[in-house]
Amino acid sequence: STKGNQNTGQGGGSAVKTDFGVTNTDITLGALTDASGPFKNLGLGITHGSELWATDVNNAGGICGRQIKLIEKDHGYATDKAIPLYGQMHDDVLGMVQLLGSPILAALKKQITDEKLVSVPASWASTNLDSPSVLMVGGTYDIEQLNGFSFMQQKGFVHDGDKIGHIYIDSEYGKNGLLGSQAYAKAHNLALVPEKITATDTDMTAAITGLKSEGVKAIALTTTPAQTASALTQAKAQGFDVPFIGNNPTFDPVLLSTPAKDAFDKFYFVNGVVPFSADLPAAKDVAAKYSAKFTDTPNIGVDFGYASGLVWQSVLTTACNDKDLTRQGILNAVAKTKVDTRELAGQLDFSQPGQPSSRMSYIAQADAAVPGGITYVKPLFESPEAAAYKTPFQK
Amino acid sequence: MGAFLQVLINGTGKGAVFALLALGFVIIYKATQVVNFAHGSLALFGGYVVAVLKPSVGWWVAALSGIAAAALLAVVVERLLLARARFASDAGLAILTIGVDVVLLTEIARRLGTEAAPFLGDPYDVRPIVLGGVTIGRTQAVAFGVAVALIVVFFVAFRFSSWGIAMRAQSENREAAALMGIRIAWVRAGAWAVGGALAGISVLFLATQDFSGGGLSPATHGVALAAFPAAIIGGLTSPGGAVVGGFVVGLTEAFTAQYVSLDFSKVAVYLVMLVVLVFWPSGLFGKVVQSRV
Amino acid sequence: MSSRPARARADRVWRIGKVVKITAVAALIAVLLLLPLYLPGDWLKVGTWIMTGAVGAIGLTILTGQAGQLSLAQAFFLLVGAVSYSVLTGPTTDPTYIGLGWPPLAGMIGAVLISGLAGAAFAPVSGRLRGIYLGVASLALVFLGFWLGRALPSIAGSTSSGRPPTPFSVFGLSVDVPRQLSEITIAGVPLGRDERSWYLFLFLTVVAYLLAQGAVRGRPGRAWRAVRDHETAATVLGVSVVRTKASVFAISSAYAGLAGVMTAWWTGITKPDESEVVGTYSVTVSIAFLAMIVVGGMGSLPGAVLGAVVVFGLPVALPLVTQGGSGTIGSGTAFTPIVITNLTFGALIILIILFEPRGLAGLGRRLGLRLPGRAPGEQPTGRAGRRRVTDRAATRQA
Amino acid sequence: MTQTTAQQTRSGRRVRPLRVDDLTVRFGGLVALDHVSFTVEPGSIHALIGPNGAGKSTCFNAISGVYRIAEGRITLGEIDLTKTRAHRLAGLGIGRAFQSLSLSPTSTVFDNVMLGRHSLTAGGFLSYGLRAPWTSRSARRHGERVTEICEFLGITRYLRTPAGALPYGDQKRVDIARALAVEPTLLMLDEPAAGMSAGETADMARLIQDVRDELGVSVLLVEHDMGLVMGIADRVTVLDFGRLIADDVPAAVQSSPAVIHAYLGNEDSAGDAGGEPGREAG
Amino acid sequence: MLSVRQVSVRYGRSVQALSEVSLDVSDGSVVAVLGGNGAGKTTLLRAISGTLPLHNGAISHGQVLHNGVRIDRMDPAQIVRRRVLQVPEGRQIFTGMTVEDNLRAGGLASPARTRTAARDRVYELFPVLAERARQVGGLLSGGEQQQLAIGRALMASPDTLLLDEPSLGLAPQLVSRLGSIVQQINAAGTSVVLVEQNATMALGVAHWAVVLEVGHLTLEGSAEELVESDDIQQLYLGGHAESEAAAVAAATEAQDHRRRRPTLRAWSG
Ligand SMILES: Nc1ncnc2c1ncn2[C@@H]1O[C@H](COP(=O)(O)OP(=O)(O)OP(=O)(O)O)[C@@H](O)[C@H]1O
Ligand SMILES: Nc1ncnc2c1ncn2[C@@H]1O[C@H](COP(=O)(O)OP(=O)(O)OP(=O)(O)O)[C@@H](O)[C@H]1O
Ligand SMILES: [Mg+2]
Ligand SMILES: [Mg+2]
Repeated sequence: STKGNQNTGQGGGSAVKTDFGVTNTDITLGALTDASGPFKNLGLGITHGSELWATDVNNAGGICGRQIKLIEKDHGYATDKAIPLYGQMHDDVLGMVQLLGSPILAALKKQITDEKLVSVPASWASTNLDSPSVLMVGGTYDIEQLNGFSFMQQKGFVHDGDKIGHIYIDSEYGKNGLLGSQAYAKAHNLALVPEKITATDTDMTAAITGLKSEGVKAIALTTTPAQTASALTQAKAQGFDVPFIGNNPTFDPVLLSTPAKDAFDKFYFVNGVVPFSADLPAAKDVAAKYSAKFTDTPNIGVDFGYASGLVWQSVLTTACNDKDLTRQGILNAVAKTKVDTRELAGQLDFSQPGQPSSRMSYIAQADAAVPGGITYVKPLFESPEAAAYKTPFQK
Repeated sequence: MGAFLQVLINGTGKGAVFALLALGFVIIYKATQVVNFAHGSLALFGGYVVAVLKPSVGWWVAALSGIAAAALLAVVVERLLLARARFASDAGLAILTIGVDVVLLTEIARRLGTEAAPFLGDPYDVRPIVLGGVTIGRTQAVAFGVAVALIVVFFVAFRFSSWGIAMRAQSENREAAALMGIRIAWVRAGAWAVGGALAGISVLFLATQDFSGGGLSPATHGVALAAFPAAIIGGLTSPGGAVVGGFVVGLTEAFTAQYVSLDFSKVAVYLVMLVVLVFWPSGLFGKVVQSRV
Repeated sequence: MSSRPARARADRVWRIGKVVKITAVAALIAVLLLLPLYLPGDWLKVGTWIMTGAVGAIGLTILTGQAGQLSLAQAFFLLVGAVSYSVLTGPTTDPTYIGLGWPPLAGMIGAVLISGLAGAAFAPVSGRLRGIYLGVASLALVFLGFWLGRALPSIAGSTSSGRPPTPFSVFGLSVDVPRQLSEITIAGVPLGRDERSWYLFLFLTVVAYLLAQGAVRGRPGRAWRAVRDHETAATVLGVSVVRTKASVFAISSAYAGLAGVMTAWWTGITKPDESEVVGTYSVTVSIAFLAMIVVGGMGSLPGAVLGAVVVFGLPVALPLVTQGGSGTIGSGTAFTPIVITNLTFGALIILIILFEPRGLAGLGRRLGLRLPGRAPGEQPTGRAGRRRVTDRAATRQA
Repeated sequence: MTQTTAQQTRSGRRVRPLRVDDLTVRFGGLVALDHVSFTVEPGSIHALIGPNGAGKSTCFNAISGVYRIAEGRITLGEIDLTKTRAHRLAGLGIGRAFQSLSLSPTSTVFDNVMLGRHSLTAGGFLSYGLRAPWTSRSARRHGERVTEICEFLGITRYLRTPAGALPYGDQKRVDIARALAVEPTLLMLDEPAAGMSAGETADMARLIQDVRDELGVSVLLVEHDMGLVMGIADRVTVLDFGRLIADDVPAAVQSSPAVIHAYLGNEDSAGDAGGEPGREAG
Repeated sequence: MLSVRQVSVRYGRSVQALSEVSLDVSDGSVVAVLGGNGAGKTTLLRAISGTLPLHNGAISHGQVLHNGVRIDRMDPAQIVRRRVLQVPEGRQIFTGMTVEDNLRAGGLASPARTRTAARDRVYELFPVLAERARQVGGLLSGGEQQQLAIGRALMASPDTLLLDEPSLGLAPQLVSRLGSIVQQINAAGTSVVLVEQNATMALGVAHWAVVLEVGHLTLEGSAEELVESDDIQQLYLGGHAESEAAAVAAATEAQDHRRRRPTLRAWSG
C-alpha cells in the first residue's frame, strides 16, 4: 500500500516548529472559493485581493523567512465539489485565507475545528464564532445592522415605537443580519416586519408591496446587490419613499450602471470592511494595484481579501516570534492577535473568543457622481447598541 | 384594496411572461414529445445575443436578432442533436436537453464574466405608469400586450392552418405522418424554432429591473423554471392551457406572497398545481390519454 | 424450431456467461474492498459520493425504468432521510435542535422507513398520475421540502449553520475517527474517517443493490414492468395497478431516504438549502438522479451505478484532477476547472444519449459483455426503437 | 342455456358457468352493449361473433372488469364479477388474451408468461429482495409450469428472447400462454387467429381444442375467421350493434338469416367483390 | 406506372429482407402480393413509400420508378406528393386524434379544395366513420380503426394505393366489402398494390399476383393462373376443403413441419 506512511512533515533544521503546509522556504495557505458559480464575483475579488497581499508580502521578503504560497481551488459554490477539494488540500496547507460559501463552511466547520485549520470565512455571520478555527475578519452582520439602525435613528428617520421592515435572505447571512435588527428593535421598542426571501429570488416587488401595505418607516436589507436594486426601484415605482439601510454585501458599484441607478438616493449601507471604490488612502492603494494586474470588475471582496491577508500576516508574525508555525501554534497566535488593517477594516481584536473582531462600521451612500461611486457619510464608529450587544457565542 | 389591485397587476404582469415561456415549452412538447429542460438556456442565449449587440446596433435590432438567435439555436439543437438521437426514448431526449442546458448555461455564465448584469428592457424598463394608487411596471404592460397578441396569433394558426394537425399527427406516429406527406423534419424544426423564439421574446422581459430586479444573469435561467408548473397546470398538450397556466402561476405567486408569506409563494404555485392534477390528471386543458384493449 | 443441440449450445453459452460474470463480480468486489488501502482521502470521498448517488439512482431506476413512473422528487426524499436521521439520532439535550437520541443504526433504519412512508403518503398522487405529469407533480415535493426545511429549523437544522448529524457507529465502532487516531489498520494503513466511510457506504450500496436485484428479478419486478407496459393487461393478470404504483413509489422513496442519510454523513451537516434550484436537496439534484438512470440505461441496476459514476462522480472528480497543483484562479471569464467540468459533463450527457441511447449499460453489452442476468425488462439491444417509430410488433398493437 | 352444472378441472379448481345477464355498457351516448345475456357452459368452447364494432371486445372488457357496466350482472358460478375488483378476477380463474398485443416488449417471453402466475404467488419487495428461501422454491415450481405451458404453445425456443422481437404470430402465442399461466377455468381469447395464414389458423384451432380437452376449461372466443369458429365452437353468440341477434349451435347460427344479413354476408354481396367469398365461408 | 427493379433491402447491417425483387404495377391495375409471415411483403411496400429509413432499413440495390422518375431516393413526403400512398400494416391511426382529425391529416398533402369532396367520399364508403367523426381514434373498435386507416389514405386521392393487410381484423362481410371497395377505387383510376394474408379476397380482386418467400419473388402470374396453382391452393387458400374438419386436417398437413404439441396436463397446484 502507498498509504502506510503518514505525513509528519517536520520543517527541517530551523528552530521553528512546523507541521502542515510549512517548509523552510514556504508557507502555504489555501483558498477554497467560487470562481464560476453564483458568487464568483465575490470569490474572485477576495482571491485576487489575497494574491495582491501575498505579492506585497513576498516582495517585502516574506514572513518568518518564508515566502507565502497560495493554493486556490474553485468549488463553484457546490458543497459536493468543495468537500473532496478540501480533502485534497487539507494536508498541504497551514490554514486558509479564504473559505467561501456558508453551506460549505457549515459542512467543513467540524473538520477545520478538529484539524485546527484556521480559516477566514468569506462571510460575516456571528453564528460562526463558535469555532476557534474560524478567523472572522471584521464586524459581523448583526453588528452592522445595529450600527445602521443607530445611524438611522440619529438622523431622525426612525423613532422609538415605529414600525420597521427587514427584507432578508433566509441564510446564514440574512439571518445574522436579522439578529441585529431584532436586537435593535427590542432595545428601541420598534415593531419589526420581517420579509423572508431566498438567495435566488430577484424580484422584490411582492416584498415591497407587502411592506408598503404594512406602512413601515424604514427598511433594512440583508440581500444581494440585485435584490437591493429591485427593492429600491420597486419602492420608487410604487411611490414608497422610505430610507433603506443595507448590510455591506447589499451594494455593488456596478449597480450604478444599471437602470436602478436613480433609485439609490435613500439608500445607506453599513460596512465593516471598506468597499473597493472607497475614497480612502488604503483602499486606493489596493485599488491601484488591482487595476494594474486584473481585468475583472472589482468589488468589496478585493479589500476584504487584502485585509484577510493582513490578519494572517499578523498571526503568522506572532506565531513566528513564538517559534511555532504548527496549526496549534497558529491557534495560539490568533488568540493574541490585534491587527490594524488601516482603513480596510479598522482595528481588529481576535483575543475575545466568540466575539467579533470589531464592532465598528462605516456608513456610506451610493453616489454615481463621485469617484468610486461612494460617499462616506459617517466614518468608522461603534454605536452603543452594538457595544452592548451580546453575540450568540459570547461568553 | 389598493394593495389588492397592485398585487393583481403584479401577478398578471408576471403571468404574461410565464405564459410566453410556457407556450414555447408546450409547443415544443406537443410537436416532439420532448420535455425541454434547456428552455431557460434558450432564453438566456437569446438574451446574451441582445446584450452583446445592443451597444452597437441599438435595442430594436438587437432584440430582433436575439429572438432570431434563440430560434435558430433551438432549430440547431433539434436538427443536430435530437433528430439524430433516433433511438433514444422520450426520457433520453429530455436528458439530452439537460446536457445542452448545462453546456449553454456554463458557457454563457462564463462569458458574462463579472461585469454588471446587462439589462434588456430599454424601451420600457423602470418607467412605471402610475394610475391612481397602483403602479404598473411598463415591462409588465408590454409583456402582457405581447403575450395577448401572440396568443391570438397562435390560436388562429392552430385553428385555421394545418400546422396544428401536422404537429399532432407526427408527434403521435412518425411513420404514419410521413405516409400522409407530412414533412416531419420541417414540422419538428418549426416547432422548436417557435419555442426558441418565444423563449427569446420572454427574456426581453425577464432580464429587466421591473420583472426580476436583475439583468441577464444565470439567475434568469432559474426564473424560467416557472414554465414547468405553468405548462403542467394548463395541460402539456394545450397551447391555450399554457397561457392560462402562466397566469395562474403569476397570480398565485403574487397573492400568496402578499397574503400568506413571500416565502411560501413558490410552494403555493406547486401546491395549486398538485390540486389541479388531482382533479385533472392531465392538467386543465390537457388531453386525457385514453387507451383500450 | 430450434433443434435440441442448438438449445444445448445456447444453454452452455449461458452457463459460461454466468461463470464469467461471477468471476467479474468477485474481482470487482475485491478491488472495491482493497481500494481504500491505496486511494487518498479525497478520492475516497469521490467514491462514497458516487455510492450515495448510486443508492438513490437504484431506487429511481426501479420506479422510472421498471415501473414507468417518472419522479423528480428524489431530492425531497433525500432531505426527508437526512433530516429524519438527524432527528432520530440527535442528542436529546440540545436546546436548539430536536433529537431523540437513538443509536445510529436504528436511526438509519428509521429514516429509511420514514422516507418510505412519506413516499407512500404521496399515493393519492403517485397512484393516479403518469409520465411527465407525475414528474412535475413530484417536483412540488422538492419545493415543499425547501420551504419546510426552512420553516422548521429545530428539526431540519437552521439555514445559518445546520445541525451536525450523528456519525455512524455500531457496537462501539465509530466511523468518525481521524486517521491519526485510528487503532484499526489493514496492511499498515490506518482506517480513518474516509476509509471507514468507504466500507460503510460500500456495504449499504451492495445491500441496496442486492435487495433491488432480487425484487426486480422476482414477482414484484414483473408486476412493475407489467404496469409500465400495459396497465390494463396488468390488471387483467391480477396486478393491482394503483397499489403497485403507490408501493413502488414508496420503495423508491425509501432508497432516496437511505441516500439522504448517506448524504448527511458525507457532507457532515444537515442544513436546508439556500435556493430551490441549486443545493443538496434541490431541483438540480432531482434532475441529476433522472440523468443518472437515463445515462446508465433505464431500468438497469448496473446502469444506475454507472450513471452515478458519471453524474455524481465526474463533477466532483474532475476538479480534483484539474486542480491538483497549486494553481491560481483565473479571471471571471476564464475556463476555470469548474467551467471545464460542467462543459465536459454536459457534453458527455449529450454524447451518451446520441451514441448510446440505451445508456451505459447498453454500451457494456455492446462491447461484448453480453452477460446473462441483466435486469429483466431493460431495453434489449435489438432493434427496439423510439415508441413512435413502431417496429413490427408495435404496429400490430395500434 | 339449460344445464349449468359445474365441473372440475383436474387441478381441482371448479369450472363454473359464466353467466352474462342483461349486460349493458354505455360510452357517453353510445350503447356498446344493449341488454345482452348468454351463458358459457363449463368446458365448452363458446364463440362470440359479430360485425366490427358490435361490442365483442367491450363484452370481454366488461367481463374482465376493465369497463364499468351500466346494467346487468356477470357471474362466475356464485361469484358476482361485477362486484369484484378487476385485479382479483385472475385469482378467480379468468385468463384473457387480448385483441391487440399487450405484452411487455422488452421483457423476456418467460417473464411475460410468468406474470400470469401473479395471482397464484405471493411475496413483495422485501421477501424477494431478501431472497427468502420460499421465494426461490416458488419461482422454481412456477417456472417449471411456465416452461410446460410454453412447450405446449411451441414457444420454448424464445423463453429468453424479449417478446417484442418475436414475429407477430408467436407474440399471439405468448399472449395465450400468459392467459393460460393464470390456470384459468375460463379462457378468453380475442381474435387469436387475426393476421394468421390459413395454415396457422388451423393450428390455432387445434390448439384451442387441445386446451379445452386437456384442461377441461371453458373457452370464450371472439374471432372473425368463420372456418375456425364454426369448426370448433360448441355454441355461438352473435352480436350486432350491441344487441344479441343469435345464440345457438354453429350450424343454426350459420343458417340464420339475421346473422347472414348482419355479419356473414351472402353470395350476392360477396359477388359484388367480384371474387369468391372469404375463406371463412369454408 | 410503378416499377420496382431488382430491389434488395437490408435492415441494419445484417438482415437482408428483400433480394432483387422486381415488380411492375401498370396504371389502373390491382396487384396482389402474397406470402407468409416475414416474407418481406411489408418491406416491399416500405421500399416504395420511402419509409424504410424509419425502420433502420435501406435499399441496398435496385431502383423504384414512378412514371419513369426514380423515387427510391425521395423522402416519404415527396413520394406522397406524387400521390403514391401507403396504408401501413397494423392501421397506425393517430390514436389520440378524432376520426375527423385523422382524416384531415390524411388530406394534408392534397390541395385544399379537393379535401371536402374526398372526405365525403370516405364517409360514403365507410359510414361508420361519419357516425364516429368526433370520437378519438384510439377508442374505435379494431375493425373501425382499419376502416379509418384506409379512409385516411383515400383523402389524398391517390394515384397508386399500397394496402398492407387491410383485411386484418375485419368481419367477413366487411372483408368482401373491402374487396368491392378496392375494385371501386381501382375503377376510378387508382392502381392498387394489395398485400394480403386473405388470399381468397386478394386474388378475387387482383389482375396480377406475386408470391414472396423469404425475400425472394418465387411466383407470379395473373390472378386466375395463381388461383389454379396447387402451391397457392395449399398454402394460402387452405385447399379445396369440403368440410371444416377436412380444412383443418389439410392445413395441419401443410404445416407438417410443426412438431406434435405435447399434452398440457392440469396443474397440480
Ligand atoms: N372506451 C371506449 N370509449 C368509447 N367508445 C368505445 C370504447 N370502447 C369501445 N367503444 C365503441 O364501442 C363499440 C364496440 O366496440 P368493440 O371494441 O367492443 O367492438 P368489437 O365488436 O370488438 O369490434 P372488432 O371486431 O372491430 O374488434 C365501437 O363502436 C367502439 O367505437
Ligand atoms: N425494422 C426491422 N429491423 C430488422 N428486421 C426487420 C425489420 N422489419 C422487418 N424485419 C425483418 O424483415 C423480414 C421481412 O419482414 P416484413 O415485415 O417485410 O414481412 P411481412 O411479409 O410483411 O410479414 P407479415 O406477414 O408478418 O407482416 C422479416 O424477417 C423481419 O423479421
Ligand atoms: Mg374487438
Ligand atoms: Mg407485413
